[in-house]
Amino acid sequence: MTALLRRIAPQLLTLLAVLVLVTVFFPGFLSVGFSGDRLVGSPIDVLKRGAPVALLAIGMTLVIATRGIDLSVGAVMAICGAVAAAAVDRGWGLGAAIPLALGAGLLCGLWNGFLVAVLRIQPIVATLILMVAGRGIAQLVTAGQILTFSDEGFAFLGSGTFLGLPVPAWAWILAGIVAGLVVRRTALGLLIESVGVNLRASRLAGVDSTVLLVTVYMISGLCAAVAGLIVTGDIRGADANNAGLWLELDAILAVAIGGTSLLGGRFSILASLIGAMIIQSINTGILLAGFPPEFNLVIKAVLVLMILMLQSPRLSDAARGLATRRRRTDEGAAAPRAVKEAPR
Amino acid sequence: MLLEARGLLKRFPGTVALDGVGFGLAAGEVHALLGENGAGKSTLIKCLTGAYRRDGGEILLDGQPVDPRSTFEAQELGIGTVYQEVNLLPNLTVAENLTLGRQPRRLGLTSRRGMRALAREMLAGYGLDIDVERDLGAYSVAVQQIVAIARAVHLSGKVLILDEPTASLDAREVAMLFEVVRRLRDRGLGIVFVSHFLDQVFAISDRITVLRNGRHIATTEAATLDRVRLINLMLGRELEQATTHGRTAHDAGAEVLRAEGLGKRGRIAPFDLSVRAGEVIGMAGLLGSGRTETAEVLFGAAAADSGTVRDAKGPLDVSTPARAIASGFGFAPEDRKTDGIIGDLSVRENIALALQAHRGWARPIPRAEQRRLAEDFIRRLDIRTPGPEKPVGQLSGGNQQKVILARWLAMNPRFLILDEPTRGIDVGAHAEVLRLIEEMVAGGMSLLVISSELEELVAVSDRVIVVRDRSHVAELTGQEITTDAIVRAIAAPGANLEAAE
Amino acid sequence: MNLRRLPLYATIAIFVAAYLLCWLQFPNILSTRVAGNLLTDNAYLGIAAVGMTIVILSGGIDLSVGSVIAFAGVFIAVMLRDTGLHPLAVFALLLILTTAFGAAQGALIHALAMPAFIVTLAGMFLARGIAYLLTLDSIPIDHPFFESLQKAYWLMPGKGRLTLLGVLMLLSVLGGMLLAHRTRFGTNVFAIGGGEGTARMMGVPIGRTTILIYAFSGFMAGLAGIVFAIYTAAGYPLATVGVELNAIAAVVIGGTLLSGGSGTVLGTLFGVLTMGLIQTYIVFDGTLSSWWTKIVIGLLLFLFIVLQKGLLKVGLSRRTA
Amino acid sequence: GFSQIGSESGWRAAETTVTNQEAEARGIQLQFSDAQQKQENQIAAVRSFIAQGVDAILLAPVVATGWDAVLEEAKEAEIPVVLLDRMVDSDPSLYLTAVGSDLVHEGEVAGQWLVDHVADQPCRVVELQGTTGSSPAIDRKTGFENAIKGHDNIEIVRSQTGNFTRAEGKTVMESFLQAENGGADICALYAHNDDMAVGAIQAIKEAGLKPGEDILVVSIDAVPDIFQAMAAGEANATVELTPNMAGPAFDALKAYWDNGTEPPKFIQTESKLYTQADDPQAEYDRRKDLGY
Ligand SMILES: Nc1ncnc2c1ncn2[C@@H]1O[C@H](COP(=O)(O)OP(=O)(O)OP(=O)(O)O)[C@@H](O)[C@H]1O
Ligand SMILES: Nc1ncnc2c1ncn2[C@@H]1O[C@H](COP(=O)(O)OP(=O)(O)OP(=O)(O)O)[C@@H](O)[C@H]1O
Ligand SMILES: [Mg+2]
Ligand SMILES: [Mg+2]
Repeated sequence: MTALLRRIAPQLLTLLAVLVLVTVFFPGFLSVGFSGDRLVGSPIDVLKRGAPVALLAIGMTLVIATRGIDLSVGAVMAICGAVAAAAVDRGWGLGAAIPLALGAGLLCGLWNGFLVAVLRIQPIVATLILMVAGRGIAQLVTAGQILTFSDEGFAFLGSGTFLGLPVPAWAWILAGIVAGLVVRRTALGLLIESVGVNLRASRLAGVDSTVLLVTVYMISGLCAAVAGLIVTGDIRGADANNAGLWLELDAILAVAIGGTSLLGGRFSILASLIGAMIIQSINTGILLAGFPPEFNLVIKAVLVLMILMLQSPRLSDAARGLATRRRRTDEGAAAPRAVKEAPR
Repeated sequence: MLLEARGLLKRFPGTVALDGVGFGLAAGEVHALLGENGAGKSTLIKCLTGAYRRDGGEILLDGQPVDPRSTFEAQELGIGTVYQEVNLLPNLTVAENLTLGRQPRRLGLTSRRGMRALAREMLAGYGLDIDVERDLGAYSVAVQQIVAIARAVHLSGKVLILDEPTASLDAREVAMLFEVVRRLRDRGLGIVFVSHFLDQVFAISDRITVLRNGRHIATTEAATLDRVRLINLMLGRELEQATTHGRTAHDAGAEVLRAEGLGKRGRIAPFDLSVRAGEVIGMAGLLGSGRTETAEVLFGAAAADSGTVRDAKGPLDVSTPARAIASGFGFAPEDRKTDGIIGDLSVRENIALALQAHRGWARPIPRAEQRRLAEDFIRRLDIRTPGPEKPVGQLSGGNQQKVILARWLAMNPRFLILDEPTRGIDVGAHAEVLRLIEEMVAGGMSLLVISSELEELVAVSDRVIVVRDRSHVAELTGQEITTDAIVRAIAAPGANLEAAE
Repeated sequence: MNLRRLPLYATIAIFVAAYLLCWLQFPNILSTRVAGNLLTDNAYLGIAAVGMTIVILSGGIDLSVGSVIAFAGVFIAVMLRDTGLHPLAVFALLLILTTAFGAAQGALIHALAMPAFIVTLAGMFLARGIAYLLTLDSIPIDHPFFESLQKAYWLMPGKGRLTLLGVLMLLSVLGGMLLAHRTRFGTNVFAIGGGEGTARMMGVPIGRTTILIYAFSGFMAGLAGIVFAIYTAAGYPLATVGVELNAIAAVVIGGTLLSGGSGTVLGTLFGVLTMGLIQTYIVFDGTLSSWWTKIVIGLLLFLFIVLQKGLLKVGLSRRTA
Repeated sequence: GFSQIGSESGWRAAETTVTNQEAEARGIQLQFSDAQQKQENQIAAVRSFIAQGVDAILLAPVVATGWDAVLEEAKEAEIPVVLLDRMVDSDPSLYLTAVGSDLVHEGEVAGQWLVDHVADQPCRVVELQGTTGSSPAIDRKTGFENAIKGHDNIEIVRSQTGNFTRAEGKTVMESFLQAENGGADICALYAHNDDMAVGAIQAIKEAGLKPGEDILVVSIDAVPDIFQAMAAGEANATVELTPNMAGPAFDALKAYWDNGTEPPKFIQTESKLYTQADDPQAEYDRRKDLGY
């Protein structure tokens, strides 16, 4: 437990700092109230709006832990949203739409996994293929239009409320818990990390890396499918062009802010989820603060850079070194330089 | 003193790797640095050469305080180093590796021809005639080791440091290396030599410094020291029994496995192999002769394109490592850094990995169970680690080797392949590994042991297979197994060609 | 001949084969006109991809190039509009800026041990954000010097135009080849790509090299920005979105390993031309709807990579056999 | 040859459909190229149209600048170019004609509607901008501001980009509502396109307010979905941007080929205002199959 806390402490502190910062610019930010039987307020908005990135970050964490990357998740969101909307549009009902969409997500994941694990194409390029083609497939499904529907059940997925909380918030929290349990209560987490650190050695130790990699990309596809359902339900229409556009970058950013190395290995889904909330707090904060939109990107870039710098292992090493140096000099001893091993 | 260290201090989280170590290297001497696995030899070297920042102490070169902050600066100071794990780049050509940072240039551009000439010149004297324009990765560990040495020699204006340079060399190459080292010593260089092969230590060194647990224990003239005392100094205790030759004769058990016509085109010619219960098969051959290939084909690491493997019950599937493991195989590979350890994972996880992979992801080994397993092996194999949660990449080389052995012992396979199991292991652990091998065999496990140390092979094997030119050429059994016989079999007609190559 | 050139040969072979296939379908495609267009239209991409190749060879990645190109265009346009500076002076200023920008990214990557992907992702936001701050509009550039640059070409037989921009790209590739394969810096780049820890132990100055690598990429992105500005005679903050991904794809199609340490700059040229060929083919075909365009691009990308893998495998097994 | 920008919005898809229909009706063979929102692709496409020797080029330019060189090449090859829906900064002699609407004018029509509708009531307006830096976003903003200039009772209090998408329209509207006292302080919403307005309408509804009454909604494009919203009383007005730019273009080309008539340099399409009074349901039915 304490180990877990220590692991996510930097992320929690960063989240706190971002929240404080936003509150400075928009004082009402932290207020949460009831409107009827549901909670409203910016923090709730963050929980809800952060859902797509948070969901993607779950799958992305696992993919990155295997030393991969999945650029296709945004396009997969669009495909799955389009499939679900098309199914509902044809009157097949939600009972068919959801399994179809999830199936489409799994299929996309299977394709990515096949390219990476069997054909051994480098993950960035392998998933770039679906990133490009996927949006085309989504448009093929919607015939280039925004496929609007009026199924209340589907809309509920995107904008409904359950026990006071928005459904999307429930979705990512539950998905996070399920994924966390599956990964840590089984040996999946260990095997994923082992493959991510040293694929060759893992294979030689009998780890079936092919199945594992395919699984991981399929999980990522599944997460993207759920995210796709949510954004589609939210606007009551499948927007093949824009659903999930560039969200893969936010998801990767969330994982990085969550402290999982892009070189694979040790990962923490919880930390990635906090990372997603940090990003969403920034996004929502920018919207609320009322700057002109041309400032959005610069603000985001500067904040992200600052966050990453603060979390950088080197910087904390140096800070610690500085502290020890001061102590040493206080003791009157010669000041040795800061320890810098920086294993990369 | 040419190079001197005073009161060196280096801490890692949970360990004090160097605790006020002093070390002095004179010009024109070969100074052996000895100690158990994890004693701090490599750390001392890395601190001396700027690869690690030290936490305290000072370094003097020619009496002047120096403070190399990077290996680059150390090189500029005239210190050339071969680190323990071969530190060369497989993706560069041999010539590029050799000349990196000092490429000859013409008109501001590096000159291919100049590089080639310089590389050839650097390699002259090692009896290695290889194509310097090929990627280094295409060559075996041994060749890479020699290239690393040649590079370090070239860089060392004053000091040459060799951290276990002979771990994967065979006798002929060792002799050649020593030739070079003596020449350099006579030129007035100071040479630091780390090795676990005591014979080599006595053969080459003038003085010996012993480290234990990060502390300086003793520095003496090599001539005044005998083997037993040296071991006592290193271990801080008596080694119970130095293993002597001669394996107690076994009753040959029933045949448990049989490979027929197994081979892979371009890698290893088809071979037959019959394995009996509780038998140790040794495998000898020159570097690059195809021993590792044999093992890889047997284990499915490189899928065979001909032949079958079967046991009493029928054919076995060994087309991938996972399937081979399911068939009761195990394989501790030669290159532990790239093929063995999962660096960032803990000792516990590394030990449990094969077992876990075999059980499948859905049936996790409970954490407590894993811990027990790990602690058990840490005790039994005397793995020096602060605890089972330490990332294995931070252990010393020999201890990493033990962790990999533990991984396979935990599996309790019926047929275990050990490729150079004692590479980089200290005397104490060496004896320990040999004892373990005895124990495993007594428990009914069959072993295939690949080793460049012929004495070791003689000591443990019931049968020795000699490999030459990518095919199995001879088999020695029982009384035939002597170092001489093996050497003769290896050097049979045609082998000279191979050696000259 | 050399094993490490195999991916390069595979790339070239596939490009040639593909070109011939296209020719069978559309004989027009083998005109110097199309060839000239291929060079001109992809000049900015090719130049950026040369910088990207160096970065990828070192095992890094630079996501900021697309934004830097856009920034460059906007910067040039604004400077030419608002100051009396000669375009050449503006170019020099711009190259200094983008090189410094790249160097700063490299410094962050090295000093803070942060992954390049993330640092340059932030750089991507930042560069475009600054472009927005400079202007929201697209600003035309109507400097006479610009026009002469744009119109500088050599008419090849068959009415194809070998433009200054195309030549500039070819020169960049040449420069990149020399830099990567014939300098100490280049070998250091390969060394870092092969293993940073090992390279450090071998005495490669990691910090300096890393900073130089990203500075070079920044410089090339700036140069690509100049070319793009000449090409379109305008600065537009929304331009060249996603070009970094095209550049990465081109580098990889060109046979360079994303994990670093292996590849060629010449291969990147063919990667770029292959991407351009795909684009040209689709336009020539002219029956594809928006979505089929995307799907076909994806499929062709897939086809190229798989073919290349296949060729490599065949080549390798022939070698070992 | 027809070089289309892409298919980034429903409107764009409709334009493509209508162009194809118009071409088919006239027996014209259309080479279609989709530029995926990238000018560089468009330039390449126009170049290869020239290389292929098409009879005429329809170009929907993604951005106004940077066309001189290719247009000159087209001119040299004696291929007439007709610009669709957006203008370019080049010399008018380089193209035959341009068919399009006046983006600034659209904004003005929308603004004027609001001015007329609220009369002298004070009105705090929130604005959903298009993609930052795109010309519709800039011009429609300018036009709207022109229209409300001099009417001090109307004030734009918040303005953010919704990137022309429904999802971001909704997200941004949510934060507007959040920031403006739960929406109680907002009198009207002006969206640069209908898609964002549709998203925003959902946000308003979810916040418990009535779009069209509590918050007036005016937007631009006249896509089918906004008529549905108008029919339900949830949107108030939209300004039409017709997707049929190709019809006039083909007519102009035909006239040019038949008897050399030089068309005017700019053929402006009508920016018609639709309100709830214009039988939105009928408009919806009329448009829904156009491929929006
Ligand atoms: N990077 C590191 N991080 C943490 N601990 C380390 C690191 N490198 C070495 N150690 C620890 O320092 C101690 C000394 O290790 P070192 O590698 O110097 O041993 P050695 O004498 O070279 O052993 P061997 O003979 O096995 O090579 C060991 O306990 C090891 O676990
Ligand atoms: N002296 C050499 N010259 C050229 N190539 C060599 C040489 N030594 C080894 N190789 C190459 O290295 C590769 C690895 O050989 P392999 O590992 O099978 O040998 P081995 O018998 O297991 O020897 P060891 O395990 O002692 O290195 C082979 O492909 C071989 O071509
Ligand atoms: Mg060591
Ligand atoms: Mg071997």
